[in-house]
Amino acid sequence: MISITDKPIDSTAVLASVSDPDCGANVLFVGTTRRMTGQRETTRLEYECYEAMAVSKMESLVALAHEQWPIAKVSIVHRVGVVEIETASIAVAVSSPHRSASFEAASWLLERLKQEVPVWKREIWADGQEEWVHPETGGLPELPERDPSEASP
Amino acid sequence: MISITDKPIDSTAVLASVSDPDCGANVLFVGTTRRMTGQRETTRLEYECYEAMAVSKMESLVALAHEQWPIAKVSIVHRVGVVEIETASIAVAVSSPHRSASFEAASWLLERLKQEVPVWKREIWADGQEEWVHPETGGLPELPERDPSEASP
Amino acid sequence: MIKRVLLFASAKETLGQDSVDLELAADATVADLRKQLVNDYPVLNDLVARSHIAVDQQFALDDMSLTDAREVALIPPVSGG
Amino acid sequence: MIKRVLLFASAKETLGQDSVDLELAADATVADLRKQLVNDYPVLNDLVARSHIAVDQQFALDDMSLTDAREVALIPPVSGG
Repeated sequence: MISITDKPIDSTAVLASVSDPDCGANVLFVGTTRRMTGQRETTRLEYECYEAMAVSKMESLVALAHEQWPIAKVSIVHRVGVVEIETASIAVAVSSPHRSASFEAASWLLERLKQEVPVWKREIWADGQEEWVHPETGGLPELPERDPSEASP
Repeated sequence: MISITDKPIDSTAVLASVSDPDCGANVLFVGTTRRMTGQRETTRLEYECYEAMAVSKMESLVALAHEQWPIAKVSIVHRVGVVEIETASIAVAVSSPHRSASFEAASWLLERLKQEVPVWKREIWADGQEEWVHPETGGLPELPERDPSEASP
Repeated sequence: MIKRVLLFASAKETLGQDSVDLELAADATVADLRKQLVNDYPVLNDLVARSHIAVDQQFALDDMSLTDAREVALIPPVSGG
Repeated sequence: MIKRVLLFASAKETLGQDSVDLELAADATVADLRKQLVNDYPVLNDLVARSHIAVDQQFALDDMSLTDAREVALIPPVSGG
């Protein structure tokens, strides 16, 4: 299950979607809107994405994860639109026969997803400011295609 | 939430129990009964525990995790009794402001839990054999108390 | 040729539109598109320098030709998750 | 003194009971308890060698005195999770 949704994420369904009789390990990551960043308070986030490319990129990352770890099933659901505090913006689930593969693959997927899947968040601060978040990268980041670890899936 | 139960584990409730407005990262691990171990098929598992000590040990591990990572809430639920294939025997949930702490703490908790929390499984194989699982340790394992990383919580 | 460039996030907000059409030479590359985009919309100068260009939903190198490109997008630094 | 030792998993199954009472000297240690347990129940010999002894729900070193121990348990290698 790889999808973008503007509805609340059903993380129970995301976890259930990777269930497999030959897997003993199921890891679910749920990313939620955090209230405080240092001393600054967030009111809500608003996400937007380039849906076709986001889905395609997530599929590529899942294929790369399968090449690197003996995992069985992977699901990724990203929400768009308004995401209130303590509410899920993303759920990633991975199942595998043994637990280290699930933990490592889930952690890696989040890392890569945050670097190269075209999704953006707009931060609405409690102090009234609003801004699109475009992390500083020290100039143009290296293209993922130049990364030798990204073989064609 | 730290508990031993003989009822099905409600992993949704375990995840919800660590929810926190100041945490953006929620990691849930669910361990389920795996059908195949190599070419051998498992019919079901049966778990037993030394409940008072198991709970006490889990509380100690959670305290140690809090010392090592900036995590907010931790829940651990272990089931005892018969656990069928694809059914949860354990759920561990960790929340933290940022995701690396949750992933690392959850993975570490599972590792330590499997080494020193007094819970045992009996494997009922499809070929009719049944056995308590007491992993070979090459003699008496080092006592956890001798491990300098285990300070008093 | 005319190439439509899809805009997202702050680029979309800044221009108040979700795409722009650029007039490019028939053999234009990604680098030419970047130059034309900044030329036509100077307000995007800093953001374009920090952004990727995606061609048909893949990140594209600057020397890639756009002749056969069906869908082009400006991808500012992402912040999903 | 009489000390009750709680049994679990294969130890409980092998003896068909969930505890055994051992007669020990008043100053007996965990090591003495191990010896007495194997002496009284030779079938547990191999398992005891691979097991921990828990005293009041904490793993105990062999030289620990059992005089004040309230609850003693044989902890075979665990397999939870």
